Amino acid sequence: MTRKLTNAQIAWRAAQDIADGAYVNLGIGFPEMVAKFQPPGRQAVFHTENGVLGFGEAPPAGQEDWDLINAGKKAITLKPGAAFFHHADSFAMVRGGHLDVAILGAYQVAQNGDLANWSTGPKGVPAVGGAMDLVHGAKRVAVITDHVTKDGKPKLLEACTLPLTGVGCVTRVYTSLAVVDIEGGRFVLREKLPAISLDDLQAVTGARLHLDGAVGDLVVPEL
Amino acid sequence: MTRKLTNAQIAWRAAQDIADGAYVNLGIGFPEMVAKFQPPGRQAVFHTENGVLGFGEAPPAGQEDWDLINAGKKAITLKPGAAFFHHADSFAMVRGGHLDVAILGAYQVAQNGDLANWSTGPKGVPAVGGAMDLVHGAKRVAVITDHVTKDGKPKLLEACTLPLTGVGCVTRVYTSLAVVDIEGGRFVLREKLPAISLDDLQAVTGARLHLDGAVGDLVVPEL
Amino acid sequence: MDKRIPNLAEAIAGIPDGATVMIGGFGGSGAPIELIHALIDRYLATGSPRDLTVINNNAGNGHVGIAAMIEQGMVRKMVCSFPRSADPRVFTEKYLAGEIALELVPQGTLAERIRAGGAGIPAFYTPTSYGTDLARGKPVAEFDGRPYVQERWLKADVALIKAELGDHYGNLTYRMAARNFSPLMAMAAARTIAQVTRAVAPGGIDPEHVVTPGIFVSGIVEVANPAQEEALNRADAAYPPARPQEVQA
Amino acid sequence: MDKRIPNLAEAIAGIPDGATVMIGGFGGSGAPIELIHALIDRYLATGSPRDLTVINNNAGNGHVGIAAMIEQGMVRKMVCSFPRSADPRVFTEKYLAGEIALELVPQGTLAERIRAGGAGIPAFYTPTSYGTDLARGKPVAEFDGRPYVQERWLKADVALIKAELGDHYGNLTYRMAARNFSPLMAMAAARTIAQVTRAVAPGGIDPEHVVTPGIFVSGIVEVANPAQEEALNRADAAYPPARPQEVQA
Repeated sequence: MTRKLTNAQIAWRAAQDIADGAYVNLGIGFPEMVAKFQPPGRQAVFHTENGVLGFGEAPPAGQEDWDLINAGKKAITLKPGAAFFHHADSFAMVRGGHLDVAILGAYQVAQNGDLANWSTGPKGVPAVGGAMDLVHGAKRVAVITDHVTKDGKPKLLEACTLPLTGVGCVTRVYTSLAVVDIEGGRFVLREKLPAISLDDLQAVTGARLHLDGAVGDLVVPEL
Repeated sequence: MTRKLTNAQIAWRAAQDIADGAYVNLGIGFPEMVAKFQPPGRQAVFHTENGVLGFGEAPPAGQEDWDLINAGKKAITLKPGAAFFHHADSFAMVRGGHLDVAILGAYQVAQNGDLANWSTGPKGVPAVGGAMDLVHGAKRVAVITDHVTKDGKPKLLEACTLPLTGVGCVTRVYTSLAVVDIEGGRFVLREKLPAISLDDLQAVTGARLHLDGAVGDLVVPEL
Repeated sequence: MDKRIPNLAEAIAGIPDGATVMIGGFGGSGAPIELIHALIDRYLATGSPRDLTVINNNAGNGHVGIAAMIEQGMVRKMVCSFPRSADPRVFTEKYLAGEIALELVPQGTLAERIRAGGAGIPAFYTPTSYGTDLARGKPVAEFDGRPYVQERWLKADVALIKAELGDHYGNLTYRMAARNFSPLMAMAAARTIAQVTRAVAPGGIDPEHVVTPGIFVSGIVEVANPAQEEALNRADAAYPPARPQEVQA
Repeated sequence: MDKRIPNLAEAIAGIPDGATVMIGGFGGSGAPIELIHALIDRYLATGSPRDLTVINNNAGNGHVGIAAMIEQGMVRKMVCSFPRSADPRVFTEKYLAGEIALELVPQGTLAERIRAGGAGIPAFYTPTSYGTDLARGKPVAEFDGRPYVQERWLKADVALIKAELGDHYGNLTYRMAARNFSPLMAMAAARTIAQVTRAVAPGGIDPEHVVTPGIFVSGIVEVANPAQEEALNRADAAYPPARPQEVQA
């Protein structure tokens, strides 16, 4: 398989689509990385489900205040203009459609926008957190993910086989190989790495990639 | 008809049943008078629907702050330990069952606890305010009222004829002649003015008054 | 990001004919008088916006604020719990003449429906109004043996509210009982404009004391010495004030 | 009225076997460690309370707080959104062994169900979980062409929460993100006990800054220097701490 983007590069690409002043929720783990790559001159306001709006990066080691954490339970800092609120108000922001964008990880995404990102099946202890709320609240739900699973299987599918997080909720997927929109129940290819051919990209994608005008080059800096 | 209690005396009698530390909502108008007659050594915490807990009496004339008002839009003052909150939190207190008692006025009360106190019929401009919320929220809903209407008709009835505020919600009625509980769909007479006979009281009551043990004397100070 | 709007005219620009407008306040406390009067100015100058649906606990008092909007003929429908006041003449006359519609909602249901609109809850159940005329036509369901009425969310195109402090991000605090419906309306409107008594830089409000986080606010406009509706009415004010030449004519 | 309780043992007395207990906190922030450990002390001394249903976002971390309650065998069922943590061993082992039940609830639905319990709303509709395994068996309804899941309120016999300031009337403030579920749980429990870092006289909290009004609080107990669950876990703490003689034996 061809060279692919690193997680940081995928996060960078997703960050380019976030407008100045946007209210943004980043999923736990890999998506948190998106905050680092805001384009110069743009400043999003980050929301975390546990009740903080307007937080900044992690404090230096040793200076953590464990009453000031994000949904991933990592220590954070505040920016001027931050606010605290309780969980019902926090999820009113989420579920009431007040977030401009939520960027989440994925196990699988289907061409109709279905997302599976909370459970890999019936074994082990299930845990869902705020994922099912975020997918039905934010004005735009985007996914960042490797294009394929660790063992090379497609993550972009005709239909999810894993338990769903939400139905028809994802509108854009940033992968290690491409940027794909979900429109009218179809994957529409918007950008791909210049080095990969359409056929090779289709071969590692579990559903038909449609074209709608020119496919852009997915060009990102070294990170 | 016999001598009857003044409004102040009815309010005084109702105030005697309010425990120290109780959370209390008093309806607009006549019920507001109850606050003046708390027995010595007892201090209730008064709630007003528009978002204040722990308010006190009216300020001296000329010292009103019109951002600090009660549900009747009268100027109030704060006691130490007061709190402000928005309307949804205020009605969470009401509808979530957190108030110990609500004391309301009435046009009519039925023996099954139905209350009519918001509308005298289809003419004019209807207005309901928080009455329909209060009757379904407080742990105890009591009514204070003259025993009869201005033209001498009974207000305690087998069934209300005016539009209802709530169904089966009132448990005690303090009138100008008697204290009547509502139990098992019946009026149970608890106290009456010593000067009125049972027959005379029954004659101005629109439903059967039941007895359950001795009837106390309704004795109140001159006010 | 800076949500400050330089003046009242700009703050209320763009509210279209037929809009649903939530207006904060309970009686005079929290009434955004200056925003309302700016809207009236625009209507008098341009004939727009008209046919408004206004959501407020009351239906105006005297001849200022919402009463003045109604008097000028800008309002098609009121959604409120208590359309009475010390001087409810303006609404009462139009209502009895069939010139304005009224949706009467119990006060707590009104608050909760607005919150539901802001929180993404299309419907909820409440015991309030069960068995009364105000529940007519609404679905009823039983939970744990008790009957409840189903109520729907309320949303608006615009909310006009009055706050105390507001920072550039739109974080707000309120003054005493003037808080009332405003934090809920801020959540439930597509666009929320707050007149604030003092605009402060980000950091000027302690994050612990923010009542309405900026995510719910589209713009703030500073009105340093806001009028109090109650005080205006006690002074028999009217809006727009009668002009000398009109009085003579 | 004075809601102060002199000590932790008295604060948690009277919680019966089989009770449903809401416990504030999101991870370590806001976890009322001292109240929980006092409850464990009582259980170890008396065998009660047991068979508890515990409602918390998580299912404990390490060997302190809720994890220690589970480890001691006091908990029959957890209601939570994310029963995972840095060290979820205690819950995980009991869960996989079938010794503890789990009701998994999406985080926002959990928060809203608790608020509904406090606000007298027996049921509401949300798009969250529609079409997923977690909506199985729940009523579905369509509003304005979109499908929603019906969720029921959550209530509790007792809420144990951690606050910052508390006055004699039970008015509370919180510290930063430690606020999380506590204001909601305070509303939804028949009895709410708050450990507060500082008890103040009435008037010691600005009425504008009260987050939980005292009507939702039954008692406060001052714990001046509360432990932070995260810090305890980073120090490999356990509760009860191993006693010297046990270590030797």
